[in-house]
Amino acid sequence: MSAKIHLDRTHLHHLLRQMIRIRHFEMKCVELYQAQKIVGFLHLYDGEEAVSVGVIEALTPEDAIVGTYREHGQALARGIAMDRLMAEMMGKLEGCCRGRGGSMHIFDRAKRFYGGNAIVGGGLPLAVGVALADKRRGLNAVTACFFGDGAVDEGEFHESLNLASLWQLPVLFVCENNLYSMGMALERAEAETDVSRKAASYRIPAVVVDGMDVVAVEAAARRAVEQIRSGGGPQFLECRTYRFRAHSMYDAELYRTKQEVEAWRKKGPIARFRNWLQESGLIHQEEVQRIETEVDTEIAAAVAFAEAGTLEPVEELERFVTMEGVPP
Amino acid sequence: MSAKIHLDRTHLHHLLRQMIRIRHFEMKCVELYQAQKIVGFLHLYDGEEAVSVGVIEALTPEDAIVGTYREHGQALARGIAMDRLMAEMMGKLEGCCRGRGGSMHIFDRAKRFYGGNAIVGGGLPLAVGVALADKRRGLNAVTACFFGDGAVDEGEFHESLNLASLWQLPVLFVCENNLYSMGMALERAEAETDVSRKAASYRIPAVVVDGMDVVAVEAAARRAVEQIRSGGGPQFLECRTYRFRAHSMYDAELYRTKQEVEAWRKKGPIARFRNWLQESGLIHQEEVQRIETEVDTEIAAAVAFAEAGTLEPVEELERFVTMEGVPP
Amino acid sequence: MSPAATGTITYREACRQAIRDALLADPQAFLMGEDVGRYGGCYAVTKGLLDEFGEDRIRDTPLSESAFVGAGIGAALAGLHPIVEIMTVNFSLLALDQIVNNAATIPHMSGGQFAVPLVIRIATGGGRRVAAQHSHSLEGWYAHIPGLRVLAPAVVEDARYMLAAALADPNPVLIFEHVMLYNMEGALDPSVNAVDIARAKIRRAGSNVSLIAYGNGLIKALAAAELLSAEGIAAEVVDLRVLRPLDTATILASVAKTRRVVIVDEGWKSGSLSAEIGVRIAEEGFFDLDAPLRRVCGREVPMPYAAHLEDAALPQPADIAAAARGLVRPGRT
Amino acid sequence: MSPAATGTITYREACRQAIRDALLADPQAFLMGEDVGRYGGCYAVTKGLLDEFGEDRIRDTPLSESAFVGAGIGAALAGLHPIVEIMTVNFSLLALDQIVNNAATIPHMSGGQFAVPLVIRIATGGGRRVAAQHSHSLEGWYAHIPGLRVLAPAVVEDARYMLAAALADPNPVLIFEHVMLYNMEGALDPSVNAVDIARAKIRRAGSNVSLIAYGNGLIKALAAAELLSAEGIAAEVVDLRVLRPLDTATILASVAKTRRVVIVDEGWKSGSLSAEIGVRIAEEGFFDLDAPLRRVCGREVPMPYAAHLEDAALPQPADIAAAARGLVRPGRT
Ligand SMILES: Cc1ncc(C[n+]2csc(CCOP(=O)(O)OP(=O)(O)O)c2C)c(N)n1
Ligand SMILES: Cc1ncc(C[n+]2csc(CCOP(=O)(O)OP(=O)(O)O)c2C)c(N)n1
Ligand SMILES: [Mg+2]
Ligand SMILES: [Mg+2]
Repeated sequence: MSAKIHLDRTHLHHLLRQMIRIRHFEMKCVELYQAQKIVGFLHLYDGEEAVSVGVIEALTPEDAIVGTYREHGQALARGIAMDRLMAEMMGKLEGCCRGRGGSMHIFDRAKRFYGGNAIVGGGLPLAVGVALADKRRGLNAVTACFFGDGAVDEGEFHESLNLASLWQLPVLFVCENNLYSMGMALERAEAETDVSRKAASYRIPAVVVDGMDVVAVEAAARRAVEQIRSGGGPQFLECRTYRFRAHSMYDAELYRTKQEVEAWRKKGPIARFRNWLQESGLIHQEEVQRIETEVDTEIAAAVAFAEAGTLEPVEELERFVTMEGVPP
Repeated sequence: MSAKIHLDRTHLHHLLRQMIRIRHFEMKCVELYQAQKIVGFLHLYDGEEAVSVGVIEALTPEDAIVGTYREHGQALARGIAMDRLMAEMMGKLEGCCRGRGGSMHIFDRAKRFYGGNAIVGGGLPLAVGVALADKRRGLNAVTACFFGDGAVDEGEFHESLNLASLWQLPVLFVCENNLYSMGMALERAEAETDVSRKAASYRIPAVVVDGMDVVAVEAAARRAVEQIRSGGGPQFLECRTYRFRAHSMYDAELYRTKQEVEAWRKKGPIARFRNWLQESGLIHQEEVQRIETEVDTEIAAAVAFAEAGTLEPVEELERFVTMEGVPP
Repeated sequence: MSPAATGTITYREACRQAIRDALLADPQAFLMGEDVGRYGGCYAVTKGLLDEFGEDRIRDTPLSESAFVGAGIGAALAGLHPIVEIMTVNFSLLALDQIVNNAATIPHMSGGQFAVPLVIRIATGGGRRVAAQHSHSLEGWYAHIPGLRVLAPAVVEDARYMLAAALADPNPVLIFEHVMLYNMEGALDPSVNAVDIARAKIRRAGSNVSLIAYGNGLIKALAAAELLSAEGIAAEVVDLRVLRPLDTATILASVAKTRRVVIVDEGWKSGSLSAEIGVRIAEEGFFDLDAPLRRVCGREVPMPYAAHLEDAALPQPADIAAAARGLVRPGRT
Repeated sequence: MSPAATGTITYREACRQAIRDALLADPQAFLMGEDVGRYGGCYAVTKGLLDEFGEDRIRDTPLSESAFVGAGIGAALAGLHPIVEIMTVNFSLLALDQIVNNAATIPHMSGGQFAVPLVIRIATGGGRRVAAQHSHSLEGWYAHIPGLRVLAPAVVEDARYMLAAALADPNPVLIFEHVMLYNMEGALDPSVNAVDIARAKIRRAGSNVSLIAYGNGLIKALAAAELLSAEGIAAEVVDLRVLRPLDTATILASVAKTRRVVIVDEGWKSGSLSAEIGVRIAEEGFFDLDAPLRRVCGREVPMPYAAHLEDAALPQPADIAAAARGLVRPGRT
């Protein structure tokens, strides 16, 4: 696969559609949360869509993904069926994890999607292990490991980057740097705020990319993936982005100003990309509307599927606490 | 205090004496280990004496120290009484920790010596906390935190350096880089083998010094301590050294060659310093002998003290599991 | 949540006042943890404290549980009185090395040279639909560690006053605040301004069966006692309050009186604190029992997200009442 | 140590052969941990394996417990069969987040999509004079976690054959090897080439009292049984072998037979595995007991260095015998 992006209309429309799918899906989730059909923690990806869409475009189905607890975007970009995702969010048996995982713990074996991890930094060692397995088994697969700027504070970040580099494992470390970990601004959490520089401590090549520009993210991810596939060991991609909404549904956002949020919203990845496409004549207004309509139809179907879903029988509560075999 | 070293004879003789005290003390420990009077793990500092002697010379009694499990050198350089140290090694009540700590867990409150920590990397967060307390209480004290190259692998290293730098705490991080963590050579453990470079990830100024040269270590430590005292936040000092003996008394040393050890031995800190002193006319052979005799007398007294020591009554086993008050 | 009714206070507010008081009373005390400052605390417990006390005493930390808990230990060794907050008990695993290998060992290992006057507050427990990495009850684990004192405030009075006693203790004290209790309201007796942190407490007297519980389990046990009372069964409800060291005397006295016991623990049954309580009764109160003891505990599963499954995974008042009923009226279970 | 006498094998060698066999039999298996390769294993268990299998299958790791245990979990998720070694149980605390929050939850939380066919070997226990950060017995903690299987080989046969069964299990299995046993010699029955990892085992039959133990505690219980036998007391010794899930049936059957029980656990008494065993007997074997159960456990102290204190902190055969004697002949204690 080439690191060059196909800037043809189909591909560009696909990128836009993917971002809109994520955005609209989550707007629906907010409604369902307010209706108490989705409960617990709900972390929105609003503003960060370009990151997972761009990165995951660079992957093949054989590649693996380790996500965060803010992973709706990662999951949808990966092609996890929206209806099963929605059913999961609503705690239904038809959900991808039988309703046991919810928003923070999406898993999909067929898509090589290894969660949905809600311990900040906890996914990084897993990604190292998945990549180790793939390498040992002779697959030329890449593991994309997503994490936030907050995960950089954790010791597991340090240990995992070292291990991946030492063993030259095919991991693409993707930092979704949205400048905050909950209410903690990056400059209050890190002595060195240039996250990408930390990769140097582990001799991992690092690139910083505008995480609000889906094309730039995809291009950078493709280059990194190509490097990894050619046996160059891990790569580090810092995507500078911003979370437009609260950290979760409980957050009073005392730690940042409305103006700051507004200023970032102006750089929003969807509006910006759509405008650029329109201005460049690469999409027409009606095509945008068609995409939106199709996405909304998909979402409505997903909600209907989830609403019609059933609850896992309580008798099955203990099923899979221990497994009877390794799933094929 | 000035960062300039007083290169007067008294001081130089003192440095030599300190190193000889450590070396001879440990040789006696080996004997006692063979006689099964010292048991458990015994990690010798043989070859690394210049590091703690040089660094600790740069400290005042108000400063604090957090040591490792290879801390006989750190403890003796700090001025912990040799007899109480020896009694501790022999598990006697008269030991600095009532015989409960042994070789790996030397503590001395009066000397601000906060252990003796046998979890690799586990001392670093403590050092950050001690420094935080000192800063908050307005003491202009420095906490010297010793750790090995192996500790650099641990997540706690990363978290602690970040915290110390973020909060601009008065910590002197001292890496005793002896190129191995047990049998693991640095280049097999770290993707980036230049340990001092890692400090850059935390914006901590770092200096590499020849850990076999006591004067160089002292000079570097004095400069770092001066920086810290003037409010410059933490400093990182990497001392390149080598462990002449096995990791502990159980080690078959399968991981390195005799030649490698021999080559390093030639650079040994004591012989080298003594030769230099002699060649420069800064010490006479008889003075060296006097020092050695005095040291051996001190050691003999320490052994006698320890041998004459008693065992903590078993009835006191549970004393201090919880404390009744904070010691004054 | 609604403002507290007159004369009552929420558990959250009680926790907040306790911290505020501590900081006012003791210049060596400070609070440190993730999002305790600007954010206002992930459960809004520490809201407003940053403005009042400043960044030096309300210290937001990076996501570095091991380092900031270890730093709390170091600061305590060097004379401060840190209050460290760990957001959720599952994350405390990242700091466990520091707690077990350092905080709990140094006083003894140093031969009594050093004390660790540290308080760690940890939010614990299930019920909030936040699934398998945010919902467990691991306080029983901590109660296994010599050198620690472990507290579980279940009523607003304890939430309000346990902290001061914990800070006065020269040993590391862990306070487990149950996430389901923060919104709970309760009355504060104006004549009380301190609580002990050594003893369990009878929260409801009864003669037919003892229900032994702590944390949110206590609230459920009290609800069960209410159910039982309607059936003419008088349950005595014992609030453990202190999980280490256990107040065995109060437990045994209640059991000697009622001769039947149900132990409630939201933790996974096998190896939970309920086991230690049960075995102590078996060891020391063996001849006092008229029936085998019963435990009502968390089901042994990672906490599921779906509400009906989470409810099924946790002990509920009806389960507790059923177990008690089975002991008191074995025929009618 | 002396070479094994004819027909016998050391526990260390049994562990080594087990690993070697596993690597020969299963190309997906590999060993990873600190100093397992060049150094030869900190307890010399893995000596020679690097030469035989190469660096890819005998993988020395940096001192990064959380990352390499987590990497083991990831590798298991992706189809390998890792054997991860943690040098000492105290260090396992650094990896506990990965074990509890990931390995134990993912199969259930993912709705059964993923298995974690991982084995973690951990050296545990006291007795080597290595003090408070290297000597504890925390296997009881792990036995609390749903999703894990926890094994404690106490005889060479189990050391030799448990690993293969553990690797065949699709779940994370923890094997606790007691540091005091590595030098122990024992005979291997040539007709045996596999063991089950589900059941406890009677190691010595008796009728007067049951001694229930595991790990090095088993060896001490057997020594106690020997002492008791000289006094005419026939102790039955039950080797738990599997700490999770507990084989309650075997325990209860023994207790029903002897009607008296002493539980031996080197861990700190409060909240140790002995509590769970005791309470199960109290719950399910209540009417089978003629006397209160007794526990002989580790004293609740950080392990001291001094030999006489360490000996006092650990249960000894004489203590076990005394407890048993007190039950069988209460008059004569
Ligand atoms: C180990 C751990 N500590 C704390 C938390 C609580 N927490 C959940 S999300 C979060 C912020 C993480 O920030 P970041 O990694 O930047 O990701 P973002 O939320 O910005 O996407 C925190 C502190 C947690 N889940 N895990
Ligand atoms: C967390 C932890 N992991 C492993 C060990 C076992 N161990 C003891 S010393 C040591 C090597 C440490 O190397 P280094 O930090 O370089 O110090 P050195 O021994 O070379 O002075 C190891 C692996 C330990 N004590 N703690
Ligand atoms: Mg962030
Ligand atoms: Mg080293």
